Amino acid sequence: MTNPIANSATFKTTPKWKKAFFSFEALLVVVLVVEIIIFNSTGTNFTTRDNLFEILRFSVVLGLLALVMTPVILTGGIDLSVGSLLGLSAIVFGKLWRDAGMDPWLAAICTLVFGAVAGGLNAVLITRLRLPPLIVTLGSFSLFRGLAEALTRGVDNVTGFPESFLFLGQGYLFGVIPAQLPIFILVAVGVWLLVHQTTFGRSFRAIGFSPEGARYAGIPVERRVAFVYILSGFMAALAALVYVAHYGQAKADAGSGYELLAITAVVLGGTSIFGGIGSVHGTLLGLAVLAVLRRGLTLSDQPAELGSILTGGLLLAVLAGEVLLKKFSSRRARVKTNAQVSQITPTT
Amino acid sequence: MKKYFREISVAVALGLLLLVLAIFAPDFFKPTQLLTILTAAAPVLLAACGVALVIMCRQIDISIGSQFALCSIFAGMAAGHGLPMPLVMLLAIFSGALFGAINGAFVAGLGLPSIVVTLATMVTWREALRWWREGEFVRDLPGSFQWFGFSQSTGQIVLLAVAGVVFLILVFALKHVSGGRFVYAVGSDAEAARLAGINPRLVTFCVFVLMGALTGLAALLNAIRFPDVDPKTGTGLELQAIAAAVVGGVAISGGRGKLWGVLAGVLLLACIAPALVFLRAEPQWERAIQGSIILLAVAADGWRSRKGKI
Amino acid sequence: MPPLLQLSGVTKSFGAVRALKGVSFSLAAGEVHALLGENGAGKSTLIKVITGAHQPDSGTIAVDGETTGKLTPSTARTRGIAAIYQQPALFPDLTVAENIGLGLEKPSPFRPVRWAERRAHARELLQRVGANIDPETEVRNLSMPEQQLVEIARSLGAGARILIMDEPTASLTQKEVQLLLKLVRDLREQGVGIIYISHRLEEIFEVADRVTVLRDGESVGTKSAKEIDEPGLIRMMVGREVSSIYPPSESQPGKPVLRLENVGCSSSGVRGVSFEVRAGEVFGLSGLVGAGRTELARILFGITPADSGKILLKGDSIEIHSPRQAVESGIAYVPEDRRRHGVVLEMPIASNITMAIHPSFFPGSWLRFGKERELAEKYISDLQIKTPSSEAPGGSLSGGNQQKVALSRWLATHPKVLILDEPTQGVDVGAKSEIHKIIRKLAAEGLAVIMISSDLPEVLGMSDRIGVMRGGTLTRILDGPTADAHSVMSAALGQDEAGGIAA
Amino acid sequence: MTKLLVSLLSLTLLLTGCGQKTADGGNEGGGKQITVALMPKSKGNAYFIACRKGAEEAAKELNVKLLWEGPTESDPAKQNEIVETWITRGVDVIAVAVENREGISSALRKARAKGIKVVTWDSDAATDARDLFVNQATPEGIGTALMEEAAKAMGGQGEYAIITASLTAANMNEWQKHIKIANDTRFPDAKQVALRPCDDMKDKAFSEATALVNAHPNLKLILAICSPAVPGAAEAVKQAGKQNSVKVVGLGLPNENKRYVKEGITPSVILWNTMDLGYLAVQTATALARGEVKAGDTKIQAGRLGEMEIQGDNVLLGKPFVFTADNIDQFDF
Repeated sequence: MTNPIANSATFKTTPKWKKAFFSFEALLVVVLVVEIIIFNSTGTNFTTRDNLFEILRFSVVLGLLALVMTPVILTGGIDLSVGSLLGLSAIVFGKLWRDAGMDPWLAAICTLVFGAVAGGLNAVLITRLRLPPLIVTLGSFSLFRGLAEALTRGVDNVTGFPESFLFLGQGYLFGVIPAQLPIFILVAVGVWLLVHQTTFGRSFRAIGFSPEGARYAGIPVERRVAFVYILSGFMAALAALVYVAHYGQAKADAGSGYELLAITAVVLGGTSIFGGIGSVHGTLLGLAVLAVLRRGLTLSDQPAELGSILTGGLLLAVLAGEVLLKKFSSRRARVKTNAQVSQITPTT
Repeated sequence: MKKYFREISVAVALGLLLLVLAIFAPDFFKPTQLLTILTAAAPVLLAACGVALVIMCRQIDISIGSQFALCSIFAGMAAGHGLPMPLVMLLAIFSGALFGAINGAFVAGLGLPSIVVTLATMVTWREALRWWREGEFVRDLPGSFQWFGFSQSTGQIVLLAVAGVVFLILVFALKHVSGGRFVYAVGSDAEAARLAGINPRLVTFCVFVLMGALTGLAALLNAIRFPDVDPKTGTGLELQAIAAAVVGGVAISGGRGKLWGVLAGVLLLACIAPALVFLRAEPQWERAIQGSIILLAVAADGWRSRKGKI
Repeated sequence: MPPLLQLSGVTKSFGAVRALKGVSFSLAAGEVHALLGENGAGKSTLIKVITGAHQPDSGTIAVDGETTGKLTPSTARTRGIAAIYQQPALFPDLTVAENIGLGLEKPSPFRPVRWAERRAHARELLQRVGANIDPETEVRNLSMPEQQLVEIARSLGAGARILIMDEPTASLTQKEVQLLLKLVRDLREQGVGIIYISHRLEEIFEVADRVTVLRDGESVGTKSAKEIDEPGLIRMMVGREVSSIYPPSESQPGKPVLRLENVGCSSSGVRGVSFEVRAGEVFGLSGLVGAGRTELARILFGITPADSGKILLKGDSIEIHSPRQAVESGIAYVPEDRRRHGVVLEMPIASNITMAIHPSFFPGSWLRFGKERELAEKYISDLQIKTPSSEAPGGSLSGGNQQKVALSRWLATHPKVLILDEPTQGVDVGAKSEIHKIIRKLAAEGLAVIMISSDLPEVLGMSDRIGVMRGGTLTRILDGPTADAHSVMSAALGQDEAGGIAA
Repeated sequence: MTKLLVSLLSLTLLLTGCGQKTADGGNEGGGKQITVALMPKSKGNAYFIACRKGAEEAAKELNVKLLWEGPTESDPAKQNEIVETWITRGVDVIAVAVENREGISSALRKARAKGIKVVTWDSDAATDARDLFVNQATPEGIGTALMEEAAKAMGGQGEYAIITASLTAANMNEWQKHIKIANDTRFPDAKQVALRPCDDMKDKAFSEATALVNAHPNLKLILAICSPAVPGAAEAVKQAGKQNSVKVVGLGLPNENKRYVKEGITPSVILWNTMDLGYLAVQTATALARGEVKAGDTKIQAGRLGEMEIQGDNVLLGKPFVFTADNIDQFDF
């Protein structure tokens, strides 16, 4: 048990730069720099402009999911269904375009609406029936993927999309900037603003820290939580469009396992799985650490398994390091003060 | 009756499925078919019991599929090196317990959220295994490996007996040994448990170790059904086990649930895939059906607890 | 012979709050030692120190003259210390029999569980406390008083030599109280030392041998129950004459702002409440714990919406289905449980203050940090909130300052009606009188204030009128200046004027 | 940082145990060493492990640097990403076993535009996205061969069921199409009664096969078209006691199936000599990078395989190989 009086004193005297220096984000920047230095020496053509853009290009689909996972986890929830919904949305889009004969852009809009509705299913179960998000989205994880397989009988692969649509995922603006990058930047800025600059983001944190406290402050908790899951569904659909445009095909297995990668990026980015604490720029850094690691290893001719092993190890090391640091200093301890003095913080 | 509402409703669902099969596909009840389903479900049952304990303790473990695969490979390699089967079994259980202890140390020792910890260990173990084995089967095992060296029918019965005895011991221990009750106590209210002199962290740690040991045993029981070991085994087991526990009425909020319900949940989910074969249904509906069953089960829970509150 | 229990110079701090400042206390075998003090005086903390739930910062604890080392809940239990808390420490998912069993049996993991024995034992213990509860019931299905009875039964079963009862009778019926007091006397006969905490002074005079009064974390004194009377005790508790410490009412009540007609909500057990509150008035709401005061506030704030009756605001009938609607209608509620509901501890003060005014203060949902800081600093200086910065997290403040933050949040909404639920609970004396001044000032500015308080002197000192609730409904409205402790308590207990009850 | 590298290295050693798994031999030998990047459909698959052995053999003979990387599970998106990474890295030739034509062709075209030679092997991409295709067998060839072997085992008539890896696996869907065509045109008396996925796991294949033999009493054959499914299904038949009425035929590796082939449950296992496939892929890729072969040639000199035929832009390995009880002991992979 740390002494909160001392903490508030630290709070008073710690200058801003010092806080920033010792922040979690700073730790990630260090990890990132270390990665870059290592891969610069071990990898071929690692520090080149093209490589930078390629890393970004391949981070977009996962990045979209990670970005929207941030507010979800901030509210103390989780969405395991995004990867499956990506697959289902890809199929819906492909079917609308090919089988229903829609214009690809109209089909895209319908797919986005579909994604939001599917997210709404999670939202309804979570807010109306007060079910734990972990379980609800575990169920919809199976359901969405199952529906995608059922719709295509698993076999059907929609391809042959028009060039204008494929440009979204394969083209380069001015010959160098990947076409999906502006979308990603737009969404990143949008989510960043949402989380850090609006009352919505404020509400998400308040709900994450204390749903009851938020309710007693007149925050419409159910509506905010529902919004997050609907947004998550919408974003999964957007990610599906980019995915389809990038790979030129819509198939039921699109996006398998992406939910875990997205959660990893978010948690690695310093967002507390219990909710309340976290930032979008942290998520972007976490994403960058993952993406650089993956690509750096391939450029160093190392197998992908090593990347996954290191990712898992890094995740544990970063979290454990944080806890251990907390025991010695008092980062975040000042935040959780006497309220829970006698309580063991419940997990899960 | 009301107390066992959930367990009974799952059992009724299972009964209905079996009834439909009895009418439309009586072949389902051939001994070879039933024995295969049961022997395939027995390891899942053990893993699901472990997961149920973890969930009752208000934690979660999604790394069991990876643990399962590693334990299978260890067991296979040990047998391949000529270790006697009892030692192989001990090794599988011990290595599982070790994996569980690693999870437990992070969760109970450092207080990290179990979902993140086990997510990390899931990925790490699975990928390490893939890197190591590159998908290669463990082959050329001695004859004493498959079915412990018994004939097939004896082996199946031995397997079921081992799983059944362990299951019954767990059921008994959870109900009639104080340590079992501690699991419920910690999951129900960790602070009240502390006041009652129980060490919640220690209980949580032990539950993870037990979970690992059960996974190790499950892996062995699964492996001995075959003459060689596939390193891909256990993929997706975590979801199967969690789904079975949840469908069987183990509350994700901790403190509640019965292993009999888990048994019903495991059997229900285990029967779906073969039932689809027997009912000549299209295979692509399988996942959608499983997802719907899980959602239905939790929605029913939500509905009931909501009605109960008012 | 050494005393059964001896505490010397025990101190304990939580954050900026020093809950215990060197308390010494002794308990003899076969003695009922009453522990008194206002809310927040440090009684609960002291108990938790004795039961090992909290570790003291300094000081010693001795049992039978032998100094204990670090007490943990289990070592405390082996030394025969048992406690019944205000909030029962029970397992909601387990049965009554099991709750009792887990509390009594040794916490060793490899011991057979004898269910029949557990049940029989539980049944017997429940009978001893006169509770008609099936040991097979899950605790989550029990009412609060039933849960307390289970806890009492459990402590009895533990064969405790030192039994601590923290407001055990707060929500019991008169009959249950009598049964309990009889139990207390029986236990005393058997040589058990009992630390008895209650706000009901008549109980204390009925059972206690000695009385120790705590105030602001310090022991004011220990007296034999025979040598002190009620007014004397109250003086010890509040430390001054009751009437002198409250700022006088300055406002003239104006027009009615809020009017309730037969308001009820079946799920929270409130029924048929009618009263009105006028602008500039402090309407005190008194009653025992569980009388439905907080529940009423939760109805007015839309957390458990009313399902019968009418609520009128300035003459217009309004519907309140959510806190949001309440805020929009101009009703503000400073909740009782400050740490869970009043302030989000992890968030900065500024964010806490603007939390209820998101739509109006941040048009278009855009946060404006400068404007927010200005507002926060205004309230920090207006309400004299002691904090290094408006960015300090709410949890870093002391209880009184947290309460001021909670109050600021609601003042920022410019409400017409302000409901304060136990506004000074767990607040130190200085901050308490500051809060009282703020309440007065708000009323003088024309706000209609509903103040729920279990602190009788506070209700008497602050209220223009006092509504008394009992059993989920408003039973009587008294005129503030003429009401006294006696009349309020009688109404709260549902006794007639001759009832001889005082606070 | 050195610490990190060291710990990384030790972790590597720890995890690989004694087995040394690095992809190449010496670094930058004399002069310019050619870098060949070879990608399987998925790394965990025994089929491709055998390919890798052949590829490493060829790389050693030719003194080229061999990169071996692929998705851990069949995933066209991951394949695409790896190709793009290799483009950035800069390799001389990329050889891909294509999981999905549409998913990868754009990346391969990009590679060619950057001057990297592209070979496809095992299965093909769009024809303009690669220079040569090392064709061990066309989907049609596989489908037909499978159906022929199946028909042979069934005596040309009766019910059979297919076990596939997953309903979404593109190549298997392609084979199924050709199985169906061969079935309809050449063996009209054979009837496919079920299709089940096994998630590329032997355990699941076993359970599925058990259900199949019990649910379809007239079933005469299980056609297992992913490698773990062949031994899984054979074991199921054996445990169900149906050795005499149900046979298993499929695409698999000799080692995994030896015991069942000998026991007569599996009359034949079909496969190319996968080691030769990997070997030929690297030979072709190297020849292409060294300019020893170009489109329009009709022959290629392929090391120990001797002279191989090129048809159009397809390098032909030959017909699928059929392992039977007579020859299976001669192979070890």
